[in-house]
Amino acid sequence: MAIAADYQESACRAARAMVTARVLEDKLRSLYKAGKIVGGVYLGRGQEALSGVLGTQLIPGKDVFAPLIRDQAGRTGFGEDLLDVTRTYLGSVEGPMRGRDGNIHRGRPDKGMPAMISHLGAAVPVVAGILLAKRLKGELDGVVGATCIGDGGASTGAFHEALNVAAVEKLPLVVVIANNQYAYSTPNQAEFSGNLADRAAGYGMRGWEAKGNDLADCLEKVGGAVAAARRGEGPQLVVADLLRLSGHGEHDDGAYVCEDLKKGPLGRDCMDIAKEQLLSSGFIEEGTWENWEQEAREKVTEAVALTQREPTPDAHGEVWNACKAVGAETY
Amino acid sequence: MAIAADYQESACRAARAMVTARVLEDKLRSLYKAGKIVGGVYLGRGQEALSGVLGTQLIPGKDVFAPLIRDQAGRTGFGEDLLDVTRTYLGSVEGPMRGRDGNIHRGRPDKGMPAMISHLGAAVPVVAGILLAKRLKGELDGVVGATCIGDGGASTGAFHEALNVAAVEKLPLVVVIANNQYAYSTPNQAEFSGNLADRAAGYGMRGWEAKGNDLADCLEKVGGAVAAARRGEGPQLVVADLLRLSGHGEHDDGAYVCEDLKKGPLGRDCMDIAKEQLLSSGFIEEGTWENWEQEAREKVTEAVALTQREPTPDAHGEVWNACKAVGAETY
Amino acid sequence: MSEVAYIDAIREAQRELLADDPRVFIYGQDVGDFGGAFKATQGLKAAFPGRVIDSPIAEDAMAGVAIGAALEGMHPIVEMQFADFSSIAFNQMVNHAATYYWRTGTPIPMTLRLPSGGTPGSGPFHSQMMESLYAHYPGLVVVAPATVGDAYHMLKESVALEDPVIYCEHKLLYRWLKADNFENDSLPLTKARITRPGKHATVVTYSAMVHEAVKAAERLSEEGWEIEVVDLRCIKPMDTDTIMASIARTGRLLALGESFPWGGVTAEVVSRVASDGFHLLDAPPMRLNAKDTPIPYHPDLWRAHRPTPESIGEALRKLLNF
Amino acid sequence: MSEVAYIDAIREAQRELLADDPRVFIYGQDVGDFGGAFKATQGLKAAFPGRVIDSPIAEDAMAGVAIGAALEGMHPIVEMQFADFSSIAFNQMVNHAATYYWRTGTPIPMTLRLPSGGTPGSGPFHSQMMESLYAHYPGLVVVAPATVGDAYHMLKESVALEDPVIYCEHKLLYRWLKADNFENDSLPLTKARITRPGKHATVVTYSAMVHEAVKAAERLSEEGWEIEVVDLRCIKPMDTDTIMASIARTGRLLALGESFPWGGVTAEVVSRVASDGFHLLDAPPMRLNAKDTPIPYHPDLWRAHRPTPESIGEALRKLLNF
Ligand SMILES: Cc1ncc(C[n+]2csc(CCOP(=O)(O)OP(=O)(O)O)c2C)c(N)n1
Ligand SMILES: Cc1ncc(C[n+]2csc(CCOP(=O)(O)OP(=O)(O)O)c2C)c(N)n1
Ligand SMILES: [Mg+2]
Ligand SMILES: [Mg+2]
Repeated sequence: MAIAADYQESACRAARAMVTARVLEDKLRSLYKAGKIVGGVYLGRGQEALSGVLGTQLIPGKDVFAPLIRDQAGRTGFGEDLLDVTRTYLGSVEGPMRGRDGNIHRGRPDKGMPAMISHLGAAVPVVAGILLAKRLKGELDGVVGATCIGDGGASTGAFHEALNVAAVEKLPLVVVIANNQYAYSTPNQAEFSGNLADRAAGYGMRGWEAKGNDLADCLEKVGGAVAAARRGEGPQLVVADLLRLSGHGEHDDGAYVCEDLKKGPLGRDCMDIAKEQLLSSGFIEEGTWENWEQEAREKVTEAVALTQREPTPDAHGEVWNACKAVGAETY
Repeated sequence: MAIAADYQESACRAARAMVTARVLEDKLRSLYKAGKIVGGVYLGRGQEALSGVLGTQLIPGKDVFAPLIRDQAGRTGFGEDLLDVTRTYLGSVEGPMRGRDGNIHRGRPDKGMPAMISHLGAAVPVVAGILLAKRLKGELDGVVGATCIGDGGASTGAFHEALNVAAVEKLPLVVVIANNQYAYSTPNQAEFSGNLADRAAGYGMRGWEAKGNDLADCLEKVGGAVAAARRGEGPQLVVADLLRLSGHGEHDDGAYVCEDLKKGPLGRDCMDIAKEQLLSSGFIEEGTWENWEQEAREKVTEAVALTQREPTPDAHGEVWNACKAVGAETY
Repeated sequence: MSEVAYIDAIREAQRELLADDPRVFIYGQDVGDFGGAFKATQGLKAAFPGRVIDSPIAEDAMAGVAIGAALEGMHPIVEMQFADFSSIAFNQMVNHAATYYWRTGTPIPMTLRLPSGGTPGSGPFHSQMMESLYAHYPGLVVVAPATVGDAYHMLKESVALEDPVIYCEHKLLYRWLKADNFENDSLPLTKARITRPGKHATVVTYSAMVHEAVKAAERLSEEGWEIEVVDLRCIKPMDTDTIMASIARTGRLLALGESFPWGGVTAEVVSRVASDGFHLLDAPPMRLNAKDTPIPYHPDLWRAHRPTPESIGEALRKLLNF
Repeated sequence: MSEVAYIDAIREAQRELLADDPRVFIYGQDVGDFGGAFKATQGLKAAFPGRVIDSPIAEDAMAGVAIGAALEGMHPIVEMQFADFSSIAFNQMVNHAATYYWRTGTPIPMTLRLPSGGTPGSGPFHSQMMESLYAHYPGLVVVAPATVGDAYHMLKESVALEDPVIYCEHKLLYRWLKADNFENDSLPLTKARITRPGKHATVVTYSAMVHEAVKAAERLSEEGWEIEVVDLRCIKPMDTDTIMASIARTGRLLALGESFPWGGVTAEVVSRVASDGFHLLDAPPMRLNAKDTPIPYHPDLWRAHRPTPESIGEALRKLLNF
C-alpha cells in the first residue's frame, strides 16, 4: 500500500524513529543476555510503527508524551536522547534516573515526558493533570498529551478513572492502546470481552482503530487522533492491533503466543511493512533504510561505549532523602 | 400506559415492595429529624420502582442481591426483614450489625445479601466472586447476582475492573445504574461524558436503558436483564434515568437540583406512576394501594416500637476482636 | 474578627492561597458550588471560578491529576470527601507522588486533604485516621493540625511546600474547636509544640487527641500531677528533639493516638524514645490507641473504641504510679 | 525427596490444598498455563483445570472477587504478581475483607499472596514489603515465612484459616533458599520461633532478614557474642511472649526489618518490648530498617538501602557495647 505524498515527511520521521528503536533495543537485548543489564528489559519489538508514529506526531517542547514499556520508538521520535536510555539501563549516574530507577521507568518531566511507575494505568491521569494545569495556566492551546497502554492495562481501574476524567474535562488527551493480544502470557479472551475499541463510546470519546504494524494505517489513525485532539475535539482513544515480537521481557521466550497469530497478518514485522511502504511510495530509495540502520548502529554503539565509561552510583555518597524541601530524618 | 397481563403478579410484588419502602423511609426520615437516628440517613425516594423491580425479579434463597444506598425497595422486595432495617438504624444489638455498623451498611450474607462498605463500586467484584464461587461449586445454574450503583459510582475504578472481570468470566451479573442525575451535588455533566448506556458495549455486555421512575418500563428492562442473565446470556448492564426525590442524605436539602429536572418527566414520583399503571392495567382496585400503605404503616410502626425496646450495645461486654480464628492481641 | 472555627481556618487558608498564588487550585468531589461535604470550600468557586473544580468519584484519578498538575508547576489541593476514601488514591500517593522527587529530581508540590477521625455514628468507613499509612512511605510529608491556628498556617505551609503533603484534618474539630483568630505561634511546619507544660509525665499526641489529653491533664492536675502535652503537629518528619526534651523533663511517656493500635504513630514515638531516650525514662513508656477493630457505628461503642479523657487519665495514673 | 526450594514449598502447598480441599482455588495474573510470574503455580492448572484462573490486570477486582468467593464458603488464594501491586487491592483488603467478620459475623477465609522484598535491579515498584500496612488494620492476619518448611506449612494454615491472611513471601528466597524437605517444627501459625539461641542480645526479625541476621550472628560468634535470633513468622498477631522470653534471657533487643523505617514491624516490636519488658532491658532497644527512600534500582544502591550482615553486625556491636 502506497502512502499519500503529503505524508512523506511524517512517514520518514516515524520510520527513522522505528529504525533507531529497533537497533537500540537489539543492543539492549544483547547487553542483557551478556549480563550487563540488571533487572528487566522490556522491548517494543513489533510495536515500533504504532509507537514511532505517535511519538513523531507529537511536538517536542510543546506536547506531552507519557510512554509505557514498549515505546522506545515513540520516545526516540519524541526526542529522547539515546544516552538517557543507555544510562538508565546501565545505571549510570549521568542518566536522568541516576541509578535510582531503571530501564523504562525513566523520563524527563521537564521535557514533557513523565517518568512512569510500574503500576499500569497510573500515568493516564497524570497526563490528564498536566493538560488540566496547562489549561489553568492558559497554555493549552494546540497542545496534545498522549500516553500508551496495553490491552492488559486497559483492565485497570486507573485507566477507567482517568479516561472518564479526561472526557469530563474535554482534555486533548490521546490514549493509544497497543493491543498486542497478550498481557504477559494472558490472551485477550481472558482479559476482556468484546472489542476494546467500543470502549471509546462509553466515555463519550472518539475512537479509532488502527492496524498497529502498518505504518500507513498508523499515520492515518494515530495522526488523525493527534490532530483531532490538537484541534480541540477532546480526548481520543486509539486501539491498534499488533503482535509483540519478543517475550514479555527478555527473560521470557513468549512460548505461549499462538502460532496462528504469529503466522497471520498481525505477525508481520512492522519494520518490513514500513520499509516496503516507504519504498513503494517513493519516499525513500533502495539503501536509504539500510543507511538509517547503519547510522543508528553507530550512534547506539557510541552511546553504549560512552555510558560504559561513566560511573555507577556510589552508595556512600548517596543522598537518602526522598523529600525536597523537608530534611531527612535520622533513623 | 397499561402493563401486559402476564406482568400482573410481578408488578404487584414490586409495587408492594415500593410502598413498604416508601412508608418505611418516611418513618426513618422522621426518626432522623427527631434525633433518634445518629449518623447518615440515605433514602431511595424516587428510586423505588427501579429498585423494587430488581429486588422482586430476584429469587430469595437462590439469587444474590448487593444493594447500595438507595435500595430499600429492592431489599424489601428481596425479603429483607423490616426489623433488620430498624435495628440497624437504631443500633439495636438484635440487628444483623449489632450496632457495630449502621444504616445502609447492613446485610445478610448468608441470605444472599452482602453487607456493603461505603466505598462505591466495591460491591461489584464481590458479587462477581460469589457467582464465580457458585460456578466452581456447580451451583450457578439459573442463578443471578445483581447489584446497584449510581451515576457517580460508575466513575470508580472498582466498577470498571469488576464489570470487565464479570464479562471475561461470563457471569450472570446484572448491574443496575440508577442515574439520578447527580452524585451528591455533582451533576451528570461533571461526572461523565456521553451516555452511560454506551458503556455496556465496551465491556462486551448487553445494555438496557430504562425509565427509572416507570414501573412498567422497569419491569420490561430490568426484568429482561435479569431473565437474560438467568438464561446464561452473561452479564447485563441496565442504565435507568430518574431523579432522587430527597437530599443526598437527610442532612441535605438537595437545593442544587435543577428545577427543570424536577418539573420534567424524571421529576414525576414513581409511586404515582406505578399506582396509575396498576389501576389502569386492572391489576389493583381503587383502595388497594391505600390498603398496602396502611398495612405497611402498621408493620413499620410495630418494627420501630419493638426495636426501641431492645438494648443498644454495651461497650463493656463488647468483643474487641476483628478476627474469627485468631485471638485478639492485648494492647 | 469574631470567633472562628477549625473548618473556617481551612476554608480561609484556601481562599488566601487561591488569592495569592496562581499555582493553587482545588480539585475534589462536590467542592465547587456545593462547597464540599463539610463546607471547607464554600464560596471559593464563586470567588475563583475555574480554579475550584468538581471531580468525578475517582480518587485514583484525582490524585493522579494532581500529580500531573504538580509536574506542571501547579500546587494543587485535593480534597478527599472522607480520609477513608483515600485508600483508592493510595497507590498514586505512595508510589507515584511520593517517589517522584527521589527518582527524577522533579518535585510534586501537591496537598491531599484528608477529613479524618471519628464522629459519633460515622462508622467504619467515615472515621479513619490514615496518617500512619502514608508516613510509612518515603517521600511524603504528613501533618495533622490540632488547633485553629495550626489548621490555617499548616495548610498554607503545606500547599507552599515543594513536597507532597498529606494534610489530616479532624472532623470532630471542624465546628467544635473555636478560636478568636487564625494566629498561631509561628512554629515551622515540622516542629512539635508543647501545648501544656508539665513535669511529671509527657503525653505525646496529635490532632483531636491533643484536646482529650489536655482534658485528662486538667483532671490530673487536681490530683497534683503536672502533665506535659506535646502536640506533634507533623507526623512525618517527626520532631524527635522536642519529644526528647520533654521526656528529659518528665521521665515518663504516654504516646496517645486515635488510630488502630498495631504500628502507627504511637509505636514510632515509643520506639524513638526507647531507643534514643532510654536513659531519660523513669518508667516504661506507654501507648494508648483506639481498639483493634473497625471503628464502630454506635456512639456508645465508638466512645469506648477511642481513647477518652477517662482512659487517658487511667493510663497516666498507671504511668505515674510506676 | 531431593532438595526443595522456598518457591517449591509454595507451589507444593498449593497443589495439596487444591487436592485436599474443594473450597480452594487460585486466582491471579498469569497463574494458569503460564504458572505465574515466579512459577509458583506451575503445573497446577493442568492438574486442577478450572480451579486455577487467570485474572485480568485488576487487583481491586481480584481481591473483591476473592471476598465474594469467600462469602460463598470458598477459600481462595489470590496471587499478586508483585506485592507492590497490591496497593491497588488495598481498599478491598483493609476495608472490605478485614471488616467483614466484625461487622457481620461472616468470615472471609481468603489468602492474598504477596511476592515481597527486594532483589537486585528490581527497583522501587517490584521490591516492597507491605506487611506493616496490612497489619495496621484490624481484621487481617499477616504472615511472613522465612524458611522452606514455614513457606509450606504456613501457607497451608493460612488458606485453612477462617480469617483473611496476607501471606508475604520473599522473592529473594524463592530459589536461593533450599531444604531437604518441607518439614518444620509444627509451630502454630501465630507463634514466633527462636531460630538461633543466644544469650547476649536478641534480634527480632522476619522473612529474608532472618537469614541476614543469622549471618551477622555467626560472624559475631567469632567475637564471642552469642546472638539469639527470633523469627516472628507471624506479623499480626505478633507473638509478644516469645519476644519477651528472649529479651528476658538476653537483655538486649535489635528489631530488624527490610521495610521503610517510619513505623512498621520494628517500631511495633521495640514499642512492645519497651512497654512490657522495660525492666528486662540492659540497653536501649535498637532498630534497623531499610532507608527512607524508594528502593533503588541499581544493585549497589539497593545493597546499601537494606540491612546487610555488615550493618546488622555493626548495630549489634553498638548494642552489645552499650
Ligand atoms: C497494576 C499492575 N498490575 C500488574 C503489573 C505487572 N505487569 C507488568 S506488565 C504486565 C502485562 C501488561 O500487559 P499489557 O498491558 O497488555 O502490555 P504489554 O506487556 O502486552 O505491552 C503485567 C501484568 C503491573 N505492572 N501493574
Ligand atoms: C469511593 C468513594 N468515594 C466517595 C464516596 C462518598 N460518597 C458517598 S455517596 C456519593 C455520591 C454518590 O453518587 P451516585 O453514585 O450517583 O449515587 P447517588 O447518591 O446519586 O444515589 C459520594 C461521593 C464514596 N462513598 N466512595
Ligand atoms: Mg499486551
Ligand atoms: Mg447519582
